[in-house]
Amino acid sequence: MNVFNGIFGERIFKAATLSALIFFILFLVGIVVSMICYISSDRFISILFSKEIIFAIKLSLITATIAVLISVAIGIPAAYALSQTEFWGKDIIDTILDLPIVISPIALGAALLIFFSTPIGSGIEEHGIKFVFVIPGIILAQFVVVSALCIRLMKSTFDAIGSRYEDVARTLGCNKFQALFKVTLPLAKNGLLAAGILTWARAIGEFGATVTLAGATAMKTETLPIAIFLSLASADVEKAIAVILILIIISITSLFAIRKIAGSGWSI
Amino acid sequence: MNVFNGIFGERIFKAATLSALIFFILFLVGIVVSMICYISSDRFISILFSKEIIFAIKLSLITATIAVLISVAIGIPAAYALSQTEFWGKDIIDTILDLPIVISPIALGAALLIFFSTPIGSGIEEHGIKFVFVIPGIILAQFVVVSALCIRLMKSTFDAIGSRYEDVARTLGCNKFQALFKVTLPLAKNGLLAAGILTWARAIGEFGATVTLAGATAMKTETLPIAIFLSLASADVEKAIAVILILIIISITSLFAIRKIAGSGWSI
Amino acid sequence: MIKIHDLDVDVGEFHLRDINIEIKKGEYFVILGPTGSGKTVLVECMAGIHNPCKGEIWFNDGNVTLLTPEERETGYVPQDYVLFPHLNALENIQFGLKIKNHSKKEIEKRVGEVTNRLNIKNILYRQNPKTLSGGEKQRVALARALIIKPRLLILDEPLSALDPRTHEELQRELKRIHKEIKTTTIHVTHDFEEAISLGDRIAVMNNGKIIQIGTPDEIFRKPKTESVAKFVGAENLFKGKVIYSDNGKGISRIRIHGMDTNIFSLTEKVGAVYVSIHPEDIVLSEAVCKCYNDKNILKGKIVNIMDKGSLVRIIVDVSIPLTVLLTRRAYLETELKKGSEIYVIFKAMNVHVF
Amino acid sequence: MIKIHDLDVDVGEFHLRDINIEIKKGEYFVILGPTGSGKTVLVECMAGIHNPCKGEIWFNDGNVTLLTPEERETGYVPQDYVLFPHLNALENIQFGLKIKNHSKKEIEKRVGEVTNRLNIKNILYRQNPKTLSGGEKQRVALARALIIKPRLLILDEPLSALDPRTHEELQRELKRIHKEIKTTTIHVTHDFEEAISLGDRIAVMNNGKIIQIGTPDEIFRKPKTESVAKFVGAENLFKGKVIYSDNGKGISRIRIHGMDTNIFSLTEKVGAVYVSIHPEDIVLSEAVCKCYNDKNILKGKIVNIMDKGSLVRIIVDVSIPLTVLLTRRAYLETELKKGSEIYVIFKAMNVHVF
Amino acid sequence: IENEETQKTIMVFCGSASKPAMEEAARIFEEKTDIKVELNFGGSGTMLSQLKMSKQGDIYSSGSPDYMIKAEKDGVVYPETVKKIVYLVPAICVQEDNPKNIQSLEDLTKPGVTVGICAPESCCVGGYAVEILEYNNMSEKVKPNIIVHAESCSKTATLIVMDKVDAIMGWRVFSEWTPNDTDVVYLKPEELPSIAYIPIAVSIYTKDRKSAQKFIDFLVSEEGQKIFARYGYIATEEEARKYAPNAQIGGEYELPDNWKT
Ligand SMILES: Nc1ncnc2c1ncn2[C@@H]1O[C@H](COP(=O)(O)OP(=O)(O)OP(=O)(O)O)[C@@H](O)[C@H]1O
Ligand SMILES: Nc1ncnc2c1ncn2[C@@H]1O[C@H](COP(=O)(O)OP(=O)(O)OP(=O)(O)O)[C@@H](O)[C@H]1O
Ligand SMILES: [Mg+2]
Ligand SMILES: [Mg+2]
Repeated sequence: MNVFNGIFGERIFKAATLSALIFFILFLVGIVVSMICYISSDRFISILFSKEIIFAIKLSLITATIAVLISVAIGIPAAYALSQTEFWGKDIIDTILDLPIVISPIALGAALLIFFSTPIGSGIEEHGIKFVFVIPGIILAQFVVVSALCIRLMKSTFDAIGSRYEDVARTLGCNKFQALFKVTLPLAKNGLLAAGILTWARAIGEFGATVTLAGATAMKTETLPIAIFLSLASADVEKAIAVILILIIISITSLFAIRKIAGSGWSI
Repeated sequence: MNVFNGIFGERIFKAATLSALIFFILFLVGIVVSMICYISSDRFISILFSKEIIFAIKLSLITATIAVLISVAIGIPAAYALSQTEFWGKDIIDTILDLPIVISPIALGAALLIFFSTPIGSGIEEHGIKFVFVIPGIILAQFVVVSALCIRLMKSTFDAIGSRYEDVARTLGCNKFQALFKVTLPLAKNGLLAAGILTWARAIGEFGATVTLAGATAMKTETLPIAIFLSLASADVEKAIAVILILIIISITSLFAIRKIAGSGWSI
Repeated sequence: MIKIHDLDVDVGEFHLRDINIEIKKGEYFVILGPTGSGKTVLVECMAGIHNPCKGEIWFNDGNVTLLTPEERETGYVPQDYVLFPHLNALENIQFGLKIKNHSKKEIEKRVGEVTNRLNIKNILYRQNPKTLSGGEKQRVALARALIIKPRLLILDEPLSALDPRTHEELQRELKRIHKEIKTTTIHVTHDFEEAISLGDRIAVMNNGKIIQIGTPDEIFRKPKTESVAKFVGAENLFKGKVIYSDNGKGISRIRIHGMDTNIFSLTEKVGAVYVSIHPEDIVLSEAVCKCYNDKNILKGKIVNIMDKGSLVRIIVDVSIPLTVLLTRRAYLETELKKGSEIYVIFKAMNVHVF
Repeated sequence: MIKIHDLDVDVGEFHLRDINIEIKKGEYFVILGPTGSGKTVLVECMAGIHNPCKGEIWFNDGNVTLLTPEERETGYVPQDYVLFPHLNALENIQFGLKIKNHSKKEIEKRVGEVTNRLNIKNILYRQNPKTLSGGEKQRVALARALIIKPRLLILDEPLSALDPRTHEELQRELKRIHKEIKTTTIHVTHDFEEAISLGDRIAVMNNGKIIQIGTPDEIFRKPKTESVAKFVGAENLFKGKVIYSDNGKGISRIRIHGMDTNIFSLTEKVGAVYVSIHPEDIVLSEAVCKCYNDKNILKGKIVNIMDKGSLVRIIVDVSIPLTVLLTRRAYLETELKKGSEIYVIFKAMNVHVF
Repeated sequence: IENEETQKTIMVFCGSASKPAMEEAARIFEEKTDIKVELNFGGSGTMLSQLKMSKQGDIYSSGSPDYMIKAEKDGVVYPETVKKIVYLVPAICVQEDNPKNIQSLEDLTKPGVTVGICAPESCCVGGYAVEILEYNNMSEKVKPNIIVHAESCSKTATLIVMDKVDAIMGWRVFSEWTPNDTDVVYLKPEELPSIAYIPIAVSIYTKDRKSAQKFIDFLVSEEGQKIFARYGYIATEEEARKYAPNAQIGGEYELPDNWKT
């Protein structure tokens, strides 16, 4: 007999898988703790309540939320089409969807800047909304970075639900729109929520594309990640770390809260 | 009767969802095209075949692949534990897993740098592997950025498979390890592959953490995203765009190829 | 009422071919076939869920082939019920009416009617339909379909996967409901008993084709082909050859393939045929009794006795194995044992030849 | 062989309570119960998939309560087969042997044996087990369990969801295999016929409890409680009260609840009781025949005739509705019609009182 | 819209080498005038790229002369508006209290000393570091000790703050930014081939050249110079000359081939 059999083997197995998880988590916690050790709490408090950082917190929360809402609004129909509709060139579109994930955000920001200096882009800027170096640019940059991820995640939710419920709903008199709103979306809400959470997390930490498209102007386009960058740019490591910790605390508590609320009330 | 009913309504629906998808795709394509218009093909070719860029391509492909392999190796047991094992504090661990997604990569890189200057970190550097400013640093940076995403994606694959197949395998004489290797992993291979692909895409585009932890030393730690940044930082916009296009071409063709191969031979 | 004309449907690797069906208004029409024969695909095609690649479907003189499901007004009760998991039982039932913006009063009235009829008042507020038992789920799905007053009611294996008690109850209920509301109904099943006791007419499917349509009696007493006979459970089924055909009297003698057993029948067929004798048409006797020339009397030995609850199945070897059915009561009175020698007797008119 | 002692199991909201079972070596033991009664949970607990929160399980004098599934050597054929979708049929069957590193020759030998026995040689190389038909899947799952020569074979509803033809074939096969290999077998079902014709003994479950264990005859003829009787399909089941008990002769008279119908039986019970008469124990007669005092003779009117294939079910209203079963043949010879007046006759010894 | 007409706004693309002083100067300028100054910080080259790609912005200020020369060549600034704000003197920066006891350029060649420079192709202070090493014929000896090229000059300064290297080739002013973490080791005057300055100019994409010019005028005024002096920058040429009497001021430096990739 082999040691991996039986209850003993089961314990080894559990220990092995759990320890991989715990090793990983400890590594993350270790990094955070080593940052906490770096700064004094006085300095932390004074940074936290500075006008600049309060502005950055608000701006981050607002822009990330708007970017996620837009991603979800465009992402739901797009993911639905990708999941439930058959059309020519689907695998090509599937691959194009990887573009924003593959291109690093700074490059993506640069591409957006260039796009807005083309005739089409400057047309949009002049007659529609201005994006370059202003707050809508932050939202656009976050949207571009996170939307593809959001679509991918929502696609797998729709894949899991399948078309059976809709088919039956239609025999009961629903048209496609009603079937989507009355059946598929309510059924998908947990998955969509999870996708939204992950997307929001990614958006709130977005830096590269934001800084390139919207610039790093204090008190104007300064989100928390840009505040981190600006602190590092003046070699103020302590402030940078304080802002990193603020970012962590704010987003982790928001995420935990969303999960808890969602977990209790929303489950199917 | 309402216009959304019947075959006409179905067409409107299809058009609406597809157009969201196509709008999004066209936007991405538009961005790429506006970049292509910016550079001449001669310059592109000469940049593509420069020693520096060939080095960067190789380094990017190798480091991203290694980072993904490590993520998968640690991620599989971690995701398995998260999906199939019940333990206290699971929701806390679940939230901690969002850390690397929330913190922007530059901040993550800074955090890693700080970590390696603590006693534990410098211990690892001196008696184990050196990470700071060398190639292993690139891999570590990419690993930290992508692994949480990888674990999340693999967790949902394991969630979907459930424990039923393993239970039956165990009545046939498998211990937990055999059940994992002979049953769950083969069943999960499509999902793991998809997770691997998305993770790889994210790793190859990783810039912020890499540049902070491993530096931007040409011909030493210069991956494609760093080459893009260095070009931008030397105000050579044309070269930057050329490298962005190279990054896009290389990763999109690799991803397309992986999907095709996987789609044909691997499907369950 | 419903006319299906030369329908071909492809789903994935599976094909329905040459489907022709006519169903009369108010008829209870059963589709019978083994697992995987395409019954569900066919009814889903009527409901508008699958699109045919050839052929037409007409409802009441209207061509519905190109209509979407919501325009067809069928009430579909799927095999797996497909209750909406985000709604409670009541909301599931109201679903179709709410979609059509019926007034609150109207909805309440109809819900009252249908829940009364189906006797499900007590489970209406159960939050998660997954916790309903199989029978309850089935009733809710049925109520959900009935409430929209469909032109055609489609029931896909509504009774399978229920324990026999619930099965029987619901079967009785279906009969009663159909009598009351008289909606044209299509009922899919793979159970003969269900088909016989419910169906006005039955269509037998196999491998994506309809192989026979007829009244229950036609199907079970006169299967047109071997596969129908085999499927509908013609137990004593043998290959044979007509060796003597006396057309005048209508009596012919059939030699069972590879044996020298002869069986009399009333067929006018010649050449190679199939023969089947229903087990309940065979009488067991301890002695040869007074016999007419249209009777088959064969001597044999009991090789097996199987207790099947209220019925006992006895296999008698008369060079060919014949299955005979007795009620348990009859069996207990006879003192039959394995190995007993016995005569089997059956009328020539009960020998089915095809 | 197997002893289950005071077992309590919790899975989610569901609880098994006070399970006590003893199974003899080589026995064919059936667990019978309605949907959701916990049959699957119980057998999975024996296989080691669920952990009990109280009580013990012994195999052959060894306490296995704390052993993992791989240490128990049970052959488990799950309700939904759970064939490994990444392996073909053959690889599925070899799975357990390959895990234990048996020699190639040994594996080949055993595969040969088991595939011969189950007659599945022709589908071994089918790549995707999902394309197998229900019956084929079932055989592959059975082969996969048999090949490891388990100490205990567990079959969870192996025959449900099969069409009746396949159902009958496989049932016969299970009986044959058990006769040949004599492995102790537990068979879960909700079908009485299956239970009777296969089981050496039957345990009836409901709501997570075992409510009766006994031979088929005991269960079906002498259900201990109303719920067993109802579940095992005691069709003519009535509430009544013993109004006259003649202990000397053992004959008592029971008045049916709310009626003035009296029924004679051999019970010694007094007070409120349940009465059940099996439909096949009732004789129909056009006239009152010579009768002894232990016979019940009631006059009634036929209110319904239901054709159930080879059987015909006749409901006779004798102030209470009595169900009577006839073979189709008997029925055709009697010319009974709805509305006919008729006598129903049954022996006092066939009136089951509890 | 009305607000936009009354409130003038200029956008400055600014290399982060001047960040602390520039922020204060902008604040004071805003108080004095009704012109709002938006400062966008980043690497000098990155800022130039952003200016070129977006075709927006009123003022460009790089961290050292070479990017301004490049900007003039690319025609994105008005050459006649180029002004020097302050001077930058290259120096070696070391960790607090100089644990490796580095006293001269020579000491950077010692085995075991780790050195960081800024990426020479893209970053101003990197180019100056290479020029100094080449000028003193030490580049081959120091090269093995250079373990990292940082991607921007602020990152280079951060290397010392986080104790990642023993010494960096940076600006003297780095030690003024983080006086508690960084010590400075001056180079000998004859070792310095050139000194740098922070230039500023009006971009051709400006939509309000007058306001832009006003801000530049403010920076080079006495008041502006005082602010920079407060942050440790060298405001006048004479003061800069103290560190390197013979050095060339600014000028383009062509990276030698052995440093190119
Ligand atoms: N959407 C689909 N795509 C591909 N194949 C399908 C699809 N739906 C059904 N099939 C296939 O069509 C065949 C017939 O399926 P169908 O569900 O109609 O059988 P059925 O007669 O209803 O059987 P059962 O009695 O098991 O319900 C099966 O082989 C099935 O695998
Ligand atoms: N893993 C589980 N977690 C929670 N509840 C469960 C689990 N497994 C089974 N149950 C619940 O336990 C109850 C009994 O289930 P079980 O599968 O044992 O019934 P069964 O008697 O096998 O029924 P069937 O005839 O339908 O197979 C059901 O209500 C079921 O929902
Ligand atoms: Mg079906
Ligand atoms: Mg079960």
